[in-house]
Amino acid sequence: MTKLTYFPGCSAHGTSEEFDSTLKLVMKSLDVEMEELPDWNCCGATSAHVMTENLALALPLRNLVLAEKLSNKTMGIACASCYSRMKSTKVEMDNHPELAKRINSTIIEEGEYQGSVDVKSMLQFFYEDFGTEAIAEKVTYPLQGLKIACYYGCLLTRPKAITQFDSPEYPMSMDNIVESLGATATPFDFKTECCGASFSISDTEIVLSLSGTILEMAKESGAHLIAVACPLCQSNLDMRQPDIEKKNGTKYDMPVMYITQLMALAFGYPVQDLKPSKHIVPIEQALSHIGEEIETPEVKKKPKKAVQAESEVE
Amino acid sequence: MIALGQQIENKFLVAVNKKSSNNILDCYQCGKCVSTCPVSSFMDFSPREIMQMIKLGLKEETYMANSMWFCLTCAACSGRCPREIDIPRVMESIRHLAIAENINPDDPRVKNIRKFHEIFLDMIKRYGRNYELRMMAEFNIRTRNLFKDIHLAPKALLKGKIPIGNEKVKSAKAIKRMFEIAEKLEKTQ
Amino acid sequence: MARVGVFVCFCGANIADFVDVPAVVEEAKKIKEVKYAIDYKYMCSDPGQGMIRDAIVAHRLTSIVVAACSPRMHEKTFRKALSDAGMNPYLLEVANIREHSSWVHQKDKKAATEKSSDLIRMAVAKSMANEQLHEISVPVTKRALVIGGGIAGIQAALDIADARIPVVLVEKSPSIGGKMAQLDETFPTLDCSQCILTPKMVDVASHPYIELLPYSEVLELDGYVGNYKVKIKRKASYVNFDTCTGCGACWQKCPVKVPNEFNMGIDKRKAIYSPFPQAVPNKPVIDAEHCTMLIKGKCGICAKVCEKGSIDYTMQDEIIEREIGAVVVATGYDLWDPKPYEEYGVGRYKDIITSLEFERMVSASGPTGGVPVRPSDGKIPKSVVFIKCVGSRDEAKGIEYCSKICCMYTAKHAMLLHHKVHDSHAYIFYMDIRAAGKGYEEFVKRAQVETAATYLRGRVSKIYKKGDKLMVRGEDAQIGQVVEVEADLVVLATAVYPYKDNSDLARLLGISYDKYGFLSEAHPKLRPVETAKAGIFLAGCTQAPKDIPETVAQASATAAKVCGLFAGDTMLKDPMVSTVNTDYCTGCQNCVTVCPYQAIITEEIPLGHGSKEIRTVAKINEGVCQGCGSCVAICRSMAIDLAGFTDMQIINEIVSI
Amino acid sequence: MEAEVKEKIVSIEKPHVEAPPDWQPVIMGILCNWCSYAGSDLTGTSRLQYPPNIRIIRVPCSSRVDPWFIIKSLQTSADGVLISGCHPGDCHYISGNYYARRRFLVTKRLLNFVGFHEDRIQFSWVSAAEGPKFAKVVTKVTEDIKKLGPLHLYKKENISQT
Repeated sequence: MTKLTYFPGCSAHGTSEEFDSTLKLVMKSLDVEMEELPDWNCCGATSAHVMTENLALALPLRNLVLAEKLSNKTMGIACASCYSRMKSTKVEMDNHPELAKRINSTIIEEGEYQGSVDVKSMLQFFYEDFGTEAIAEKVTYPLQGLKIACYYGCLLTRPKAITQFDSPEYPMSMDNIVESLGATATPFDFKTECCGASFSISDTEIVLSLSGTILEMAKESGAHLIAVACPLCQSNLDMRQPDIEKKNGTKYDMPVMYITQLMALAFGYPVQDLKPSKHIVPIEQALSHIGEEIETPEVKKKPKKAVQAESEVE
Repeated sequence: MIALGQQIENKFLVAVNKKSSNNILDCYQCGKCVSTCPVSSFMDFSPREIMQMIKLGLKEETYMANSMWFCLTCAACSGRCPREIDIPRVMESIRHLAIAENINPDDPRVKNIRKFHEIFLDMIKRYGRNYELRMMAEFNIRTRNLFKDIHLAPKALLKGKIPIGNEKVKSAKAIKRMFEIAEKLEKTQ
Repeated sequence: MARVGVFVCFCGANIADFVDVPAVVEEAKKIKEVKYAIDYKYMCSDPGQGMIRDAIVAHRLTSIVVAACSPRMHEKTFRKALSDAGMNPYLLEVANIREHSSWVHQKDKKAATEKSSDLIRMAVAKSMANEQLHEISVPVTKRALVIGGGIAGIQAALDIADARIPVVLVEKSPSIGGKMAQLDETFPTLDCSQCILTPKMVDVASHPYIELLPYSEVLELDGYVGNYKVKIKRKASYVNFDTCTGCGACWQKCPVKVPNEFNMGIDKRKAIYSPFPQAVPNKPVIDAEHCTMLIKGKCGICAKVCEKGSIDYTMQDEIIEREIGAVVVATGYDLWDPKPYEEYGVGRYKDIITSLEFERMVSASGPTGGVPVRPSDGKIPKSVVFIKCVGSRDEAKGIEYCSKICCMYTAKHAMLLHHKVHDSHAYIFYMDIRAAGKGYEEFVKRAQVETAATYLRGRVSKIYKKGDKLMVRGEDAQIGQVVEVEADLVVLATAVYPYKDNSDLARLLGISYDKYGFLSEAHPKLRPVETAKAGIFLAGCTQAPKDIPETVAQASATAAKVCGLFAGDTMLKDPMVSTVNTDYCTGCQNCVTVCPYQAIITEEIPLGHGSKEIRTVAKINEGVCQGCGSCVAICRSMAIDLAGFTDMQIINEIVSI
Repeated sequence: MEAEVKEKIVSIEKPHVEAPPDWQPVIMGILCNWCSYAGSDLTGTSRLQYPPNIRIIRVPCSSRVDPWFIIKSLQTSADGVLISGCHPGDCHYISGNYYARRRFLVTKRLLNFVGFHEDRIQFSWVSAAEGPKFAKVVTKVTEDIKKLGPLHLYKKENISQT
């Protein structure tokens, strides 16, 4: 059994409750014990680093220091923003001892930062610590027929120097996981475009415009639904969808589901466990595609020899 | 017209370079950041123009632009910049410099954005965590726009999207102290 | 007994005005070894030199000190005067009392006079340790090796061979021609590339002084300037070139299809193939990686249809050796692989192609019959986006430098597109238009006006697919707006980059290369075609990105260098080289490490006189040594010394003041 | 003990003999032929003036400079030594000046360790085009050495006395 420190983030106890609950189901199937970080605090995203330099590092640092007190090597983070703040702080602390000392002085009572705990997003944890084959083994209800546009957002793979995970321009980790669940990942060019993030509240116009393009391109790619791994992306794409539709004068009907919801479904949990009622855009219609025949009967020929892969004999 | 040549030393450039650990002089104005940036069309000056303004030493003009307040830190630009400038970091630096000098752009939207962040930080200071409903409500009250997103509220509430209850970090005191020390640090830097 | 003559020059007023020359002469006379000292108005003039010549004879002088201008100025002149008087020219020392004294201490005649005397004293002291030296004569093998059969190698080979110097031209692919053979038309005149190149290719094949070795690679280079020995691998072609007539029956009947490298993989060639119709030599080779006969032993059709019986499946690689005196490296360039540009969808979208692919498509002899088509559906594109600086000038994803030719060929591409598809439109994303060259700016202007191509100043940030179109997004910095072009085809002007094995070749030849793999010239301005290793020269893009005129000019320059090197039967070399005293040498080989020219090797000598045991000592190849003296200073046992600048000479100078 | 050693070391720099009022230092300049020597020639051609204390020795490359030359100079004739070569990357002999630089640093540290002031031994890069720079370098070195005074103790004739 793998053990993992779990950092849910503020939204897991709020807007993204279904992320949190399905994550727990998936982890159970994967035989991972999640230990929630005791007394965690908000990572400060995005306001802390917008407004101040020190708090932007101090808030995540407190969580990192708390995590070091547990015996687990890795801290898995559900929210992409939290992940980004936490990982950047870790990189800054590891590389700038002078700065580390200064920031550490804000949380003397919690203790000194050691740098002993690794920080991973849940997507990264699934992909690196399990891999698509291990995930495929757990699948009891293949999502065959379901076409999914995988949307990563900004922070899961960017900046490359911080995340050190997948491609910042055209990542494939979630696509590969989705395929291992039996579904089809659609070629989606806007998988790392920004959804508008924290402007959700302060400047809704921007969110409507940016998220609108993403929905449009996902539709264009032929997807039945969008898979995400970030609560803010989910809420911008799902909750704001009616507004976007109104603004653009089109109907997208594009449910936005967490990757963990899809995994839970494929692992055999009933639809009810995904908390479908939480979705503004209903998911049932999209899920009804499961079981459909794949339209493109492109049989993949496995080349017997490298020679024939390149050349052909008349 | 912008008058140049009166001041040889570009202190603004030096300050931004130091604060951001970047060299703005690396920028050769290719504009890749501009077409990458999801919000450049909302900005007074595009990231490319901001770089040139820093090069020209136009401090006031840069501070008065809304550009750095609209930066989402999505890091798409820095991933594509051929001269490897960490543009979000530069934006962040000029934002922090502007905050330190207490210069605010006139754009009302920036005022909203700033208010949002202040409320957010305030909430963390008080509870250690963020509560979205309270957050939205307070934002609407403080921006005197009580009915913004009100059409979403019943639906979202009904669907349990926005929780009402509060939970507090147990050692909220620690957070408060952190804020205080951090503020002091900010002043001494 | 040493007898030194000192000759002090007035240099008109240049020295005499600021240095008390007669006093200096008097001071010189006080030096014990100085047997003769005199001054004169212009030492370098004919009478001045005559004075030196006469004094040598009259006073039986054993070494000469001339106190005048810098030795960099007239050392050679005075050395010749010594020779003319029958004295070894290296017994001369020059005291630089003009540049180092009279000209720089014009306000203090006393100090300048004292300093001049000191400088003469130093020169006299040094000359006491001077030895007779003789220019080193190195025999020369008058045959040149040219590596690479592109336009650079072709031009160099032809120019050298026209001077009746034998040339060995080695080309790794089955035909010469290189990148230029793949081009359609050339800027700035729109000459047909094939039309101007193929006559030269034919000349190479028929030239009596050129030995053409296609399908071959250089394996090893030994020796030094004028006396190199090269090992060349002739790859098995499985076709007897002597009997093959190039009729083509074999490749018409061959059943195996392979992506055609010459056409950038746009169409297929056979497993037995000649790369293109105008190939030189026009003989096919069998691609052993794909031929089913060679892999599985089944087929053999080509052998059956060959009337001449030229097919030989048992042929093996052959290694041949040639003795040569000089090498011209002309290995050309490759296109940089744009894969890191993930934001452009490189590799995901078929309709994004490189400039060379576009070039093949618009070529009249190309795989699409001279019309550009979309690789995805074969349709003729109407809206074509050209993106410049893909990889170039991009430290983050590509390389720092400018590839130099892309601005020009992109303008050319806009014209070619306009000529081939009349109702098309070109959109060109650029950062700067670099059109420095004869007729280049005029050509760009012509392209802009004639084709009405839309030039957009900005780097493209993203390409995505919408329907069957590619959406190309970038900023037009001139209006400060983000623009999005709906494109049928996108052409990337990818950077000029060295072949990935260029650095291996450099190591094999013992020459240096930069961080990209471009080979390094000896001096960026004054020795742009030489390498630091004597007798090895560079032509074309192997050294840096270049266009055709520049490449040809550089190739001809290497030919001039080679001809100069081969002008006599032997080469004369400065005698200022290092020598090893094997009695002192401990064989530590520190000198081997520091020598920048690999001039030092080791040899094994008997431990003692007549001893059977051996020890290792350093051995300097005086043909290669350039006389820098690094080895002298590093030698712990003081076993090495540098003629002309021996330890003794320098120490004498130091202690003389 | 340590203080004693230190005292002894420092004493090398202490003028044991009062410098006469008209004292002028001697500086040994060892210049590479291709850059610095050519640069010093250019100083002359440009008629740029510098103090007459330097005595220039020409070597093919700064890598030819044996530490022995530096020590011998200080031991016999010179109060200071200036070594000058091509700029990094511009060496006529590809990489000689890099060896020179490394060797020079070690020599300098050694001499510094035994008590010589670090300004006695100086290194510079002067290209063939840098006539003005050469004048500047020589002027600076001369001023530095003048400040330090004559180097007496280490001179052969004085060694027996101490």
